[in-house]
Amino acid sequence: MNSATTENPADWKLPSARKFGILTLILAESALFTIFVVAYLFYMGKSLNGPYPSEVLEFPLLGTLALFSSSGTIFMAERCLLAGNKPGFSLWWGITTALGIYFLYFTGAEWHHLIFEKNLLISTNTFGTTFYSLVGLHAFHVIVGVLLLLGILISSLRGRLHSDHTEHVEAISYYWHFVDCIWIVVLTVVYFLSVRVQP
Amino acid sequence: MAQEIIIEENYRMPAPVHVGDEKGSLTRVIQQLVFTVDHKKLGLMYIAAGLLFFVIAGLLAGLIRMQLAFPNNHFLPPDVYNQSFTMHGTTMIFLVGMPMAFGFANYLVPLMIGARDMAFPRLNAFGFWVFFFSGLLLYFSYVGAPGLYAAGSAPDVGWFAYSPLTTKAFSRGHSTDYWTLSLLLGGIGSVATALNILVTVFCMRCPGMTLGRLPIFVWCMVVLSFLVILALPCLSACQIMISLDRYLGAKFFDTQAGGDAVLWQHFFWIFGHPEVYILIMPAFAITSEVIPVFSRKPIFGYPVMVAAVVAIAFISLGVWAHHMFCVGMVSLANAFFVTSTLLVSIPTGIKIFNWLATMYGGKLRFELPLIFCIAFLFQFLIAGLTGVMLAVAPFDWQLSDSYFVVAHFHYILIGGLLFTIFAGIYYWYPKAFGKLPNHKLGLWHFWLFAIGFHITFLPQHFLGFLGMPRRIYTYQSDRGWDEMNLLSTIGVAIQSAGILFFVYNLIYSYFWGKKSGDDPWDAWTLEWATTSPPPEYNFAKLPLVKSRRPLWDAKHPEDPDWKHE
Amino acid sequence: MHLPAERNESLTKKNFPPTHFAYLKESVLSPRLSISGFATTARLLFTACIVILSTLVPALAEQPEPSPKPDIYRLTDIFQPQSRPAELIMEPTYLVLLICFGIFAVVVAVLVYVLIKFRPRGPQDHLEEPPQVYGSYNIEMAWTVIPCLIVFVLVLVSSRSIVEIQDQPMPEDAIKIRLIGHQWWWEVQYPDLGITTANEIHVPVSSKNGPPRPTHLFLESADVIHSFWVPQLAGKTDLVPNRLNHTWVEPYKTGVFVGNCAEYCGTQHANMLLRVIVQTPEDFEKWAVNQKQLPTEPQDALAIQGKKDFYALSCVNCHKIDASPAEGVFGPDLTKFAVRQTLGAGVALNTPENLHDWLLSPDSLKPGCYMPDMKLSPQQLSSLVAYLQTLK
Amino acid sequence: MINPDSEDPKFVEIPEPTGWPIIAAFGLVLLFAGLVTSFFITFLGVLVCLAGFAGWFLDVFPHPKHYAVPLEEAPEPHTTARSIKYLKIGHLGHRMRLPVEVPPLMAGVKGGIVGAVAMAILACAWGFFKYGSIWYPVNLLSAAAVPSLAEASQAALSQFNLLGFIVAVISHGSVSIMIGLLYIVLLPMLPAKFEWFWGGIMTPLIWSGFLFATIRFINPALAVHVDWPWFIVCQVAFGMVCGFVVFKEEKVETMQSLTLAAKLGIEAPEENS
Repeated sequence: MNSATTENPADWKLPSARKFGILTLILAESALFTIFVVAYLFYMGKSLNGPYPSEVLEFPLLGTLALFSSSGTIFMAERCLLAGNKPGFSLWWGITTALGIYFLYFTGAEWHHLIFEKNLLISTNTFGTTFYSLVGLHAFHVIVGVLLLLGILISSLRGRLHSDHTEHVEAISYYWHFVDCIWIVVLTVVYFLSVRVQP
Repeated sequence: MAQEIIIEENYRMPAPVHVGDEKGSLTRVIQQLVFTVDHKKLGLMYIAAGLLFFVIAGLLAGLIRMQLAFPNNHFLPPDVYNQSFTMHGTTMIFLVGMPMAFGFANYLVPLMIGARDMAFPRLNAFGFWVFFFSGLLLYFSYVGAPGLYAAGSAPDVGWFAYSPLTTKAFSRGHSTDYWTLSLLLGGIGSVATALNILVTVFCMRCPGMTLGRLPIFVWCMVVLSFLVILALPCLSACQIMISLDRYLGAKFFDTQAGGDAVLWQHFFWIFGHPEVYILIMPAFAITSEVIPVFSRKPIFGYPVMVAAVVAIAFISLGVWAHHMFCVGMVSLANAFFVTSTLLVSIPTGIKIFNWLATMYGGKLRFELPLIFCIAFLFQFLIAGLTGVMLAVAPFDWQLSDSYFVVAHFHYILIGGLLFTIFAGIYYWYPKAFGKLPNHKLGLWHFWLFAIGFHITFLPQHFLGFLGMPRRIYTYQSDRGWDEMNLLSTIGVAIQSAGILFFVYNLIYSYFWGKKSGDDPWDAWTLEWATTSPPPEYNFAKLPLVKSRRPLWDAKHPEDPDWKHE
Repeated sequence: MHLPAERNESLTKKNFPPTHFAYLKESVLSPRLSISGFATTARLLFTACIVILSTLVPALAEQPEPSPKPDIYRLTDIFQPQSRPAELIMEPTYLVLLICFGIFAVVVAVLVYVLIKFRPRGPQDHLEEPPQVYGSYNIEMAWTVIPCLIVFVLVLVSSRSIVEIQDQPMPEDAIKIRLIGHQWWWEVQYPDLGITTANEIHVPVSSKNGPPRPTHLFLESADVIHSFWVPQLAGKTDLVPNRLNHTWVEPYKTGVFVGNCAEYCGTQHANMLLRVIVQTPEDFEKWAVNQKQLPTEPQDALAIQGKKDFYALSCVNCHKIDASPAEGVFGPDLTKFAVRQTLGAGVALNTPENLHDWLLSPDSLKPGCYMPDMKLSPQQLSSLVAYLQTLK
Repeated sequence: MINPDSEDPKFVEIPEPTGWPIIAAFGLVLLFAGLVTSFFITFLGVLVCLAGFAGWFLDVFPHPKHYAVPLEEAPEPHTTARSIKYLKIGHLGHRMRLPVEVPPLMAGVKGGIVGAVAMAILACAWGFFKYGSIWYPVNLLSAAAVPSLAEASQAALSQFNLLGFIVAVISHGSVSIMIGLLYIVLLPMLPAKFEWFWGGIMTPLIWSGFLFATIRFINPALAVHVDWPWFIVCQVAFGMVCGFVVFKEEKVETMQSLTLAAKLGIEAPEENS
């Protein structure tokens, strides 16, 4: 390791604290989600009474589409920001925010349907318990994400976003991609697997 | 990190020059502590809060031991006893062990890696206050509803809170909610602080401080933070589930509605066992700094030591069910967890041997930190070996949930962790306050505490052999447990006397201690490169590091380390 | 069913030592020290410590004559197994103890050697730094490989032992018991024999030479998690709600073996005691036959009045007595109550005085237990005690 | 230690003290405390918490607030009065990991495997000649972990048992490789010229002694059925073969004149060697 003697401090490069921080946060959140996903899988098909997933769950096509496409739009927004195209950034970022809000609306509608028409409450059976807690936890993360997106959107529209905020924007986009990835897991476990398991 | 430097013409708050050296009225000091975002102040506040809670939990332990001193004792009613051991365990783990670790990490990690502060100083303050308030919330249960009678509604379900004892049916009122909510809150603070430590180490190192040159202390803190990041969210998930059960009638652990009681145990111990290694990490960290400096040799086998810590953390994520050998898992699962648990003993053994080898051939200086670390080696050895015994599932069927387990983990957490915390406090006391701790008082503290400790906990191994289960508030006089329980209680009194000496030493040395100078121990890591106590900005100029022992290089320009590493 | 005469009185609540000081003296000089095995050694050791500490007694009393073999084993010493599973546990136990003591001796010897050999010498000693050694591949390899070998052996042995104990096949003729944990008492059912009792498990003795006579227990819980632990007979197995666990015992000695609930289960976890009464096959048979019969009808007037009171009061809501209006399931089955040795899951001996106190105020004998204070009048108390005494 | 590139600043920027984090934390705790007291407190907590986070946000956006602290005198340069006691310069190099030669791991692995084969052949031969079955010793070995074999009869032990075979191969192989690894460390430390005696005979005898003492706990079946002379012959065969392979593979320099601690590498060799 004698190269140390010739090391130039000017060459000393370390990762960005914000990006590293958000990745660490994502790691922690993954651990949190893992437990809820495991709980869901564990109780899959073990409800003592109905309603069962296969009876009440419908594939959330529109919500899924909205969430997945928002990952693309946020990517476009980032590209615009790096290219210095501020109006383009605001536009794409705005679309992302709108898609996030639509997803929340969609989930809200789904829950309304389940609660008031299908009589599935969190206290109904273990399916209700694990379903609402897992999907709810994800929805909570979407809410936080949407708040962050809104914050950036407002700053951007007010012209307060500078080039040294690219790291903030990137960090938030990491988080948004993570929320998306979690949705893939939730989708697989809840809407693909559990509706196929007979009680 | 590319902010332009904004020097305001007239800044608002004149800064105190040295941390721990604030002048002015009490209100001003408090004001500065409340508003501070300085990692050193926050670190000291973490340690101070940890000591405060330590004393409270110690008093609870005293109550427990007084109740158990004699058979058929009526000193405490069963409810109060159950609340006492629940609060004792919860406090010691979440409000003493982890804050102490975070306190040391906060104070030392930026100094050791040559940084000016933590990566996110405000988040750091937030983390501390969330932890502190969560402790207050937990203790508010004593005075919260339904009132002061019957000791309020302090949690009484044990720190592990096995379901279904925590469901509404078996735990009425809000006592379990206090436990749940306070731990959920504390979890947020812990994750915030751990994240901060990780980011600081990976993104804020001074030039030349490569990962291969990090002090082992910092490595241990990195591993600790990773474990917190991975394990604490599992606990938070548990708390969310249990809160949903209790508030919204969810069925996670409702055994009447198809819920599974063992699932809670799995989830809890997935957090709970890494937690044990989170708690012992500071012990590894401090010992790995103290032993080399007071043996005057570099740590023996640095790469292996780092690899061992990482391996311990990695394996610790896969051993949780050794807490559950009795719940009736299939034999294959039992055998698997025996294997993974025994595997942990390999890197742990390597660490002990390497510490011994570090001392071998050195020139030992029996200062207070080294004395405490030697005691740590001895006690941690015992704790490790009793751990190996517990890992052998058939033996565990006899020993688990007996006093043998109590003795085992008190040897780890007191004989291991607490002794090194004392070593660390004595070692870095000059750093924080510029005064040397009093050696004579320290020796009194050491001997009283060590003797009291062994008198308290050694007999508990034998109580376990004699079939005394844990968490019983009383026992009948013909079970053969009488003498050893009495002895155990006597030991607590001796330990308390030791703690008095310790507290007195802290105060005495602060006011009347000998001035230490900047580098009293002739040490090698970067925290000693600045003044003691350090200025708010830590280093006027960020240092340039070329080896694992930067100060050795500075002190021995004729034979620096970097030529040989 | 006879009560073991020996030292029963010490179990009653009235036997608190008059003062702690006197108690200490009593315990130090107690003839109970004579029970052999590990317990004695440990107790002697610690008794000696107390003697030194308190300077109560000039010298430790000499070992008294060994008392006749007690048939109630309250010293739940895991190193004196009296049953096959407990003996099987001892195999890996002695191995791991041996290994651990070996490692302990070696490491402590090295530590002491290092502390002495490299201690500071003379005032000038600290002016020189020792040679700076960074590490050694050789020795580090050695102390990685050797623990690996040890771990490997331990894994093999524990795996064998786990399977041997846990997956023990159940013979056709084994006694089967359904043990149900309640807060804070044990319900014992013999499904094949049609017997229900509480807090006491009667099992036949087995022998090492003859055909084995194991008893298999199926563990369930009515509320929270409990754990079955009779140290001299078997290791712990939890009683988990919604789950059927299994363990077995095969005792080699007759007598009463004491155990505890070993998983924290709430307020009275401490007083959830369990007794396993190991009997000769003939005694066991006799007991089982008696358990299946209806209780004897009360003869004297007081007891007859007690029976009426029992049916009139709300006792019947929680307790069951065969062929009577008492059909409760929340409390222990009282059909053969008078045969049992203890009250309240072992909190006191089943004597008329203790029964009186228990009915008068369950909460003062076992604070927090679910048996309510029935606010009984003195007449009701004495009649109930008389009646319950007849349930044989 | 001195960073040559940094110029001499007069001020250092540090983050400004702020009350918002504690306010946010307090809001959070109120939010939770409300759940055990009154929902009014939760409501209050939400407000305080939002205020705290908003204030915090304004602290760091658009730029984190800093203030400048004047620098003080730099600390004394670090010196020490201690001199260094050097390792012997020249022979082994000074201040290095000891010993300088790194033993080749592969030699140990190879030695272990070859030794294992030799030992297995001998053991199976014993089984074949004495009981007419080469599976007999295999089953005996695996009885350490397989309870059905531990209680099996003579006849059953002579039968092929798949689980027993797997367990035996794994345990024999891994233990042999570990011993092989120990050999590459051990052999250089043994007295020169008689390595074959110390490594090939004495060491196997020593571990056979350990096994003799503990075998009834480790493997009761083996303890009952074992033929000790043959057992020891097998061990010695392993020791000789493994030691030979390790030696062939890498002629390791022995360190005859060094102390034991120096051979182990935990102490520096001081005098001429």
